[in-house]
Amino acid sequence: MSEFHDHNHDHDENLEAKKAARPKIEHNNNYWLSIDQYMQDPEFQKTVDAEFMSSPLREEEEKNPWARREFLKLMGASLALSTASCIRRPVQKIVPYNKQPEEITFGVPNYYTSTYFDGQESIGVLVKTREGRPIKLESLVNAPLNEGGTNVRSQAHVLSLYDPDRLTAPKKNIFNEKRTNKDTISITWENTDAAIVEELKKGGVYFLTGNIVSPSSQAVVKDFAEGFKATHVAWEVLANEDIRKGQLASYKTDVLPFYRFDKAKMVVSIDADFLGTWVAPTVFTKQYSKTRKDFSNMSRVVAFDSNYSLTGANADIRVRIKPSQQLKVAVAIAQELVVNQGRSSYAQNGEVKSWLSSFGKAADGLNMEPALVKEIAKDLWDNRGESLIVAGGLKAQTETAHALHVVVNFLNSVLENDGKTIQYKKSMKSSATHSGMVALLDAMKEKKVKTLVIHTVNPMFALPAKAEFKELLKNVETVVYIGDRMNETAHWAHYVLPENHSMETWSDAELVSGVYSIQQPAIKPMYDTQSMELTLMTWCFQAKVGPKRIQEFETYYDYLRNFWKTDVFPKVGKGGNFEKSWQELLQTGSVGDVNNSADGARSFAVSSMTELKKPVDAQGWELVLYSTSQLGDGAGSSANIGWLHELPDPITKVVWDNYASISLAAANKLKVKNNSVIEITVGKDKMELPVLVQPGLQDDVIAVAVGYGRTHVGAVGNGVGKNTYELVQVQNGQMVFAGAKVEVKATGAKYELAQTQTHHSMQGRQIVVEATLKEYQNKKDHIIHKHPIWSVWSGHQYNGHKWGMAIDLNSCTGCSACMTACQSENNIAVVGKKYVMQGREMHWIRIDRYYTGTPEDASAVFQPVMCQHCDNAPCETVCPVLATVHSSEGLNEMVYNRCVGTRYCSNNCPYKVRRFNWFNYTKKIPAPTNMAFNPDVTVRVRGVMEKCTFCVQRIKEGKNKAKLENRPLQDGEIKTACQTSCPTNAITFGDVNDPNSQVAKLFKADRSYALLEEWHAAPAVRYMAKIKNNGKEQIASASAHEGGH
Amino acid sequence: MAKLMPGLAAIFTDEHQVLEAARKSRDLGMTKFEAISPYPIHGMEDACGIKRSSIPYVAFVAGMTGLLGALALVWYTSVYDWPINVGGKPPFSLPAFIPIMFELTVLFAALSSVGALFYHCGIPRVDPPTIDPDLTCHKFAIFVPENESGYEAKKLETFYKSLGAESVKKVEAY
Amino acid sequence: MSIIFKKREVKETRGLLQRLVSFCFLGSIVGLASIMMMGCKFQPGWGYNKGHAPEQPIPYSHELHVGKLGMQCQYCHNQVERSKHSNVPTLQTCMNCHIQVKTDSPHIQKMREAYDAGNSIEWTRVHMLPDHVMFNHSAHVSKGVNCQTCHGPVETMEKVYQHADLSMGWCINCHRQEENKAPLNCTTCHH
Amino acid sequence: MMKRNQLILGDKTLKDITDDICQPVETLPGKGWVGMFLGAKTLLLFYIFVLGMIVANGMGLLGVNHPNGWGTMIITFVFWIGIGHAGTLISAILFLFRQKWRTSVARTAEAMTVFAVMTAGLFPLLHTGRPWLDFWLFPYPNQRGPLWVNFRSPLLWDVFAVSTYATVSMVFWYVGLVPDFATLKDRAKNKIRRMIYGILSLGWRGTARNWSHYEMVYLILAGLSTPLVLSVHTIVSFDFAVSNLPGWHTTIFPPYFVAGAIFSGFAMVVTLMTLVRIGFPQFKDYITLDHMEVMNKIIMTTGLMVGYAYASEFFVAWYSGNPYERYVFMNRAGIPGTSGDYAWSYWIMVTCNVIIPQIFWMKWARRSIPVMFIVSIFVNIGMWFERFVITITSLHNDFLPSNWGNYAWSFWDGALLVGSFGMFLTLFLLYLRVFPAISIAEIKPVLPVGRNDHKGGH
Repeated sequence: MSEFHDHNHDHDENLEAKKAARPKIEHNNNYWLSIDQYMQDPEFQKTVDAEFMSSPLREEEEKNPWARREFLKLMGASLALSTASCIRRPVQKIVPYNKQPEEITFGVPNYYTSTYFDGQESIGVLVKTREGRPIKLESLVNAPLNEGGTNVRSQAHVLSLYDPDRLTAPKKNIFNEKRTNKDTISITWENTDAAIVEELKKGGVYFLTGNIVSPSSQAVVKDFAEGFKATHVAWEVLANEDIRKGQLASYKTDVLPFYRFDKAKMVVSIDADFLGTWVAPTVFTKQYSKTRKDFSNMSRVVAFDSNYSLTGANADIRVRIKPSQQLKVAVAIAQELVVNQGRSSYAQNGEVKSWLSSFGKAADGLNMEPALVKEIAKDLWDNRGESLIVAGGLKAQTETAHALHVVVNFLNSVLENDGKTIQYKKSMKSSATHSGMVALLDAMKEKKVKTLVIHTVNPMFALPAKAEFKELLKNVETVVYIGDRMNETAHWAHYVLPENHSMETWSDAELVSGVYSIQQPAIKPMYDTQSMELTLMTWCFQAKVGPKRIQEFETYYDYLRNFWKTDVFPKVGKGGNFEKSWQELLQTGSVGDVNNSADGARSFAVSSMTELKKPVDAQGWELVLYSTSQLGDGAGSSANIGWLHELPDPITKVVWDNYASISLAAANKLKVKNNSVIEITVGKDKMELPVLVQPGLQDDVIAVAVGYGRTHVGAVGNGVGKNTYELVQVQNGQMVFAGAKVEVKATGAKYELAQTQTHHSMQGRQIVVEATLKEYQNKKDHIIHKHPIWSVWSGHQYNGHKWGMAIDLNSCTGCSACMTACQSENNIAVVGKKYVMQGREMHWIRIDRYYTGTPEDASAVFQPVMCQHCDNAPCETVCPVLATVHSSEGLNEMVYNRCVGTRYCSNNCPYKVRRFNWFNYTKKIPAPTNMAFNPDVTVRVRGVMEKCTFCVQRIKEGKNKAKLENRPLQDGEIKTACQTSCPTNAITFGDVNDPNSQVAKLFKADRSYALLEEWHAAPAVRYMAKIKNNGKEQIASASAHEGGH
Repeated sequence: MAKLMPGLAAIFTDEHQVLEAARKSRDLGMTKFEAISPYPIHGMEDACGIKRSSIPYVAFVAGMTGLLGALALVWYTSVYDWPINVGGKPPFSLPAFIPIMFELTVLFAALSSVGALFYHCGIPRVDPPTIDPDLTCHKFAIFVPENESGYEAKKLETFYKSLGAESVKKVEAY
Repeated sequence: MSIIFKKREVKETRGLLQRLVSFCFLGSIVGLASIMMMGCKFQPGWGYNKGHAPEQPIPYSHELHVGKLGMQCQYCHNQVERSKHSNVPTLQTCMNCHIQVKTDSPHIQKMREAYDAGNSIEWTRVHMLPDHVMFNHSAHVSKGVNCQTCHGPVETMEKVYQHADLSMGWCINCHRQEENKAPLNCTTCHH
Repeated sequence: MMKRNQLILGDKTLKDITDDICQPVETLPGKGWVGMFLGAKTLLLFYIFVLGMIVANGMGLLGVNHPNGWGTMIITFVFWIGIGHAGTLISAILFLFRQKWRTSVARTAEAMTVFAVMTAGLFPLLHTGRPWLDFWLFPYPNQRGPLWVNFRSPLLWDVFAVSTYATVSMVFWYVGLVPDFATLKDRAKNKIRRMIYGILSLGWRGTARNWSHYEMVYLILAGLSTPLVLSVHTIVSFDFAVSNLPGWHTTIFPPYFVAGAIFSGFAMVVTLMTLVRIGFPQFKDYITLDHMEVMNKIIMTTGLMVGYAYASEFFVAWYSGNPYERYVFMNRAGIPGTSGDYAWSYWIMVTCNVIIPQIFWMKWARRSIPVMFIVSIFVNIGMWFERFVITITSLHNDFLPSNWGNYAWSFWDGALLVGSFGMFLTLFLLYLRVFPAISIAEIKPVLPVGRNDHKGGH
């Protein structure tokens, strides 16, 4: 197929004899002769000593602890050599193209519209490529749903393309009859396809995939299933199947509705982290931010939170609950609305009222004042039709999950939200189900499965051991794994076929039914890989089965274009000239309108609620498994990306590990503190986890993140954290992730967690200014404590541009997408857990999260802090070698090649935003990963200070572009990397000298203030106070500015 | 330091004797004689009629050049040649330059005074003539060169012997 | 110098030794100072190799093409107005003429074989700026700075040599002139 | 008139003085000296290895991190520079005050200054991230425009101050040595020793004219060194005072650092003098218990001054009403309500610097060698912790609580500190054998002081 093949072998019977005779060939794959050699396999060793857990930079290589290069540096050789000896001028070659490809201009980036899909959410993005290789995912402003917003994992997606642990060629695992000894050899595509088609023809084919939102690949899968009589099972850990079952029971429509948070004035979330990890967090964050900016009709969010989620942190009112109380909360609100206040038509329905009152006084079980329930009910009713109650996600997958969804649907019908803020006609695409996986397990048990083809999902890791997937796999004759790495499941598959990375292949996505977006490749496939769809098409072609369209097309690109010609464009009303519509699609990236979903209110089947039986109250510790925004379900490809492991968790600021979060009271009861290890037992599964004391948790809740503890993902992700999927309970065919009974025991051991922020209170200082809506409306800018500022000298004049940035703390949800975007744009190093523990992380922007209020129900505020580019910069005054000076445009410039490394500038910076290269971090970057570097930004060497430069390479690019087209620079033409990645447009960058620029207006807003204003560093970054719409007169934690002077 | 001259040296063992001898020699009108001692004797300058050393003036001039030199260096680099906006401070921020000017003043003054000392004492000399190895330990001496006015070896020998000189000897060059 | 070498008339072997010691002491100071000065003047390999004219795989003569035939610089270096890098032309550009012109010369045949085989010619780089400098051709060209200012009289060069020493001081002197209205901020070239 | 006790005990003639002082230089060293020298030399080699590793691998080996950008290297730099200042004080300031007792201690104290400055001078160069580019700290003409240096930065003042201080104190020390080298040259037995000391003595002849110029230059150098020593440690304190960190940005720092420097300097002089007296018994007559007693009195007074500075810092922090300053000092003393991570180091500092020296109120303590030796060791420990407290407590908890973080101790920090003593002691022990430990030319005029025949000077 392609010229990347290396030493392939014809596979025949007397393999053992052949193998003995074979000369020892150095394969670039991991080639073990026996099981104990397998034990010494370097990759397995790494899982044991958790090398990356210590640091990517090993002080001494094993072979020669005294590296020769280091010794040369010790003798100060560079000065001596550079002077005395004659210098042989290093020769550099320039190799131009043979024929000039017309779209490539050196130094000028090309942008391609595309879609990023992570198994649950798909968002429109713009892939920035330089010299034919993608280096960054930019925001696509006209994307239908996320409108330019991106999230943490999409920004880090570019690094997974250059992951050195990706498979480079198809592999064949050879097992003995006990399925133990392994022998992995490379094999050509022709041989693989031939062998597999043989197997497929025998029938009993099952095709296990993840959630597929791409209509064209769905069509390929359907054709393949039709051809080989295969049963297609879609399974994801974050399957949202509970919502669909609730909708089916209540409204007879099996659909995952598209929630419209931009139309909701009052939102109640019962353990649904819609700003962090639930269904489509980036899209919901964009919608949520629209309702927060206009203070005349500002939305209010009430969150009932069992773990401390991002939604809970940003909610106006946060109530801490246990997972078993989720149903009780929904019923309490329903009782208040229907029974006490007699609202809506269901008030007359005796059956409903009797079922509701059978719960007794539901509200007093929760630890919140009854007045709050009344207030919530009143707000909901006042905003009926413009309110929304949501529940779901891993945290809501308890035994009573179905009952919870039915009651929530009931409430949304009572409040006439259905059809207004809940759009069920143009709904989300979600085909993955847990029940499908359970059915597959039963089929494997009854040996009905002869050939199992698995695509990208990772049941060996993501299914608990009690599901015995490994043992059942023995009953399957041939297992084919299609994925991008030799992960846990691929290790037990016969054939492992490498799949194109999503940036190397064509595809598309149906964001919401009727709205489609395209996924364009940005690079030629780097290794000997092909897309999953092409593999299926080749099999159908070789076996001559399946409908005509799957056999006739040479590549998946042709199939896709044909599919869009026949199925997609007609549906969207662009049936006319296909080529024109296709070019338009490639330009804009999507077709179809999300808003014209004419869906009226559906009738709620009261019976679905009344036949639910009342759950028994739960006592004692309860487990909460939740997914994080950095890793998602962890089975996806993001577990080997250094940027994501090193990204501090938005709430706990812990990096590189998962941990058991418990409340302060619980910690005192168990007599444990941070970093001490506890042993939790759920049913028969035992696990030891380090403790993290988390304010704002219910006293008997233990919250643990899933997605960690990977063993075969690659050098970065192996051995990071513990695999908490082992704790998932299977009860009558249903996976229970939260609410399970737990016994907890302190073990007295210690396990150090690395946190980038260890102090969480503002100590009464004016750092994040917070005020309630009422307080702001009548006191306007007096909520900010102003200081008299004067200077002895008139100061430098900035008559050209003067760059400034305004950050709206009210819109910022603390999701940290800007941190990963900055890391991708500015080639920032990943240092590893050991060095983060020593306080040496390198992010140029950090999100400071402070807790206010009491440890029991603490509320959190977020503040992104980057270099403030002060006019009276304390760092510039003290640099002895003029390595950091102030530009004529108000930028604090950091000149890496001039810096000697005295670090005085970092000491003198009151904001502590400067980062130092303690070691030569970039020296250890493996081969392909350095392709992710941005060529416009210098890669820093050891001993040099670095900090946010306001993306000076983008400022220069923008100014040069305007100069080339000799026109003045428009406002908003230059956007920093963090500004483009922010899903809530919280960051605004621009020229403060231009009065009608957006940032100049925001600087003069009454909410705007500068951090540490009294030090008169005159920063060029101003923040805007956070407004909480919780109906109170005064902010609860009135952190009176202590000792105001 | 004048050219080396032969002459006559009287060795004394006590500080007061040599002080007395020097005073008497000056009374005789001699000016070119030298009083050699292992340590500076209090009152020897006016005994030998040596006027106050001129080194302080050298030090002062050098100090001033140091001060102005530092000011010039700082002004040329920070204000004239390439003024850069550092920390919002004015190009000529005098308070920040004062330490540099003070340091260079002291440096120039100190080094120039030592230079002047070397010049006045004619050191570094390669292998100077020594009259008696004990002169740098516990003995004192008065050396009278030949070109002293009224130099008369015999008379001087008796003169110094009368003042308690331990010995008087001919020196071919000092 | 008389102060330092107060020689005695009487010949002394020992004096010679002491003078030797002080001479080598002085010599080492002068040597170190010169090394320091050379150090900054003679940085390893970058910027200061004024007059550097390496051997090229094909002896292309700018004098012939630009001087005699009057070809425009931008004909070959066509991306210099659009991008920060000025590109060395692709073989295709050479082949525009040399598909017929002077096809007998061995160099042209060598180029023709490379062109047909789909390979390229490995030119040796003449102007090398250190990695920490980000020079932008399009910014200068659009400002009206002509190529000869930095690259020297290329139209008279039989073999391309580096005309100016391309040191930071050399660039700063241009940027510093009032009439050029060029930015003098550090991040103009170092970011 | 109060009877002066004799500065030199045991009726000595001028010859005896010269013999006593030149005895260590002219004889082979004893076992004690050789033992200490070998110990110091191995420590020095270990020190060179440590510095090599740090330069080769990067500053990450040490405990410095974010936010504590400075750590052991800067603390030990200020510690050694502080110790150096006592030498200049004794030889310059006490010379201006006409304190006769200083002559027996001046030369060794001045040597301590030179070696302490050499030990300290290494740190500002090696604490940088790229030490091989340190020559950029000097304003030399270059081909980059020319790109000069930032004269507003205290680190640059440091470069000028420390190099001037090193030069002037070496010159001052060498000028004092020139007559003694002439003495050693004249007493030299073999040819090589004669030639070396001959060169070193630059041909000094000791005529009255020479002595008059000599005394004038000695006076000028003393006059210049006095403001110089005060300015150098002021500039070293500017490294902290000029920044705007809470706890650093106070005007008390210059006098506070100078008092601290004299305090730790005298403690080191007492430590070294007790060892020298034991090592070379004949020096007991010159460095008498009266000398030690006077120095102990100075230690106690400067200790109280430093104690006063600690107290005043607390008052100023409270009085300023600045929340950041208040927090830093409450946190420094470990008052509940603050993290108090480094309160232990603060209380070590206060006990060693303020409480332990109070024992010198008792006369017997001031005159007992073992007591003063132990107290001087404690004082220097306390002074190292003082710089530690100043540097780390202000850095680790400053303005924004989100980036508070502790110092990340590592093996290399301790190795560095211990190693620097190796360098200092090796140099000092070599000095004792090569140069006369007491200034012969200065001690002789002081011989008659306090003798009963009243012929001596006032």
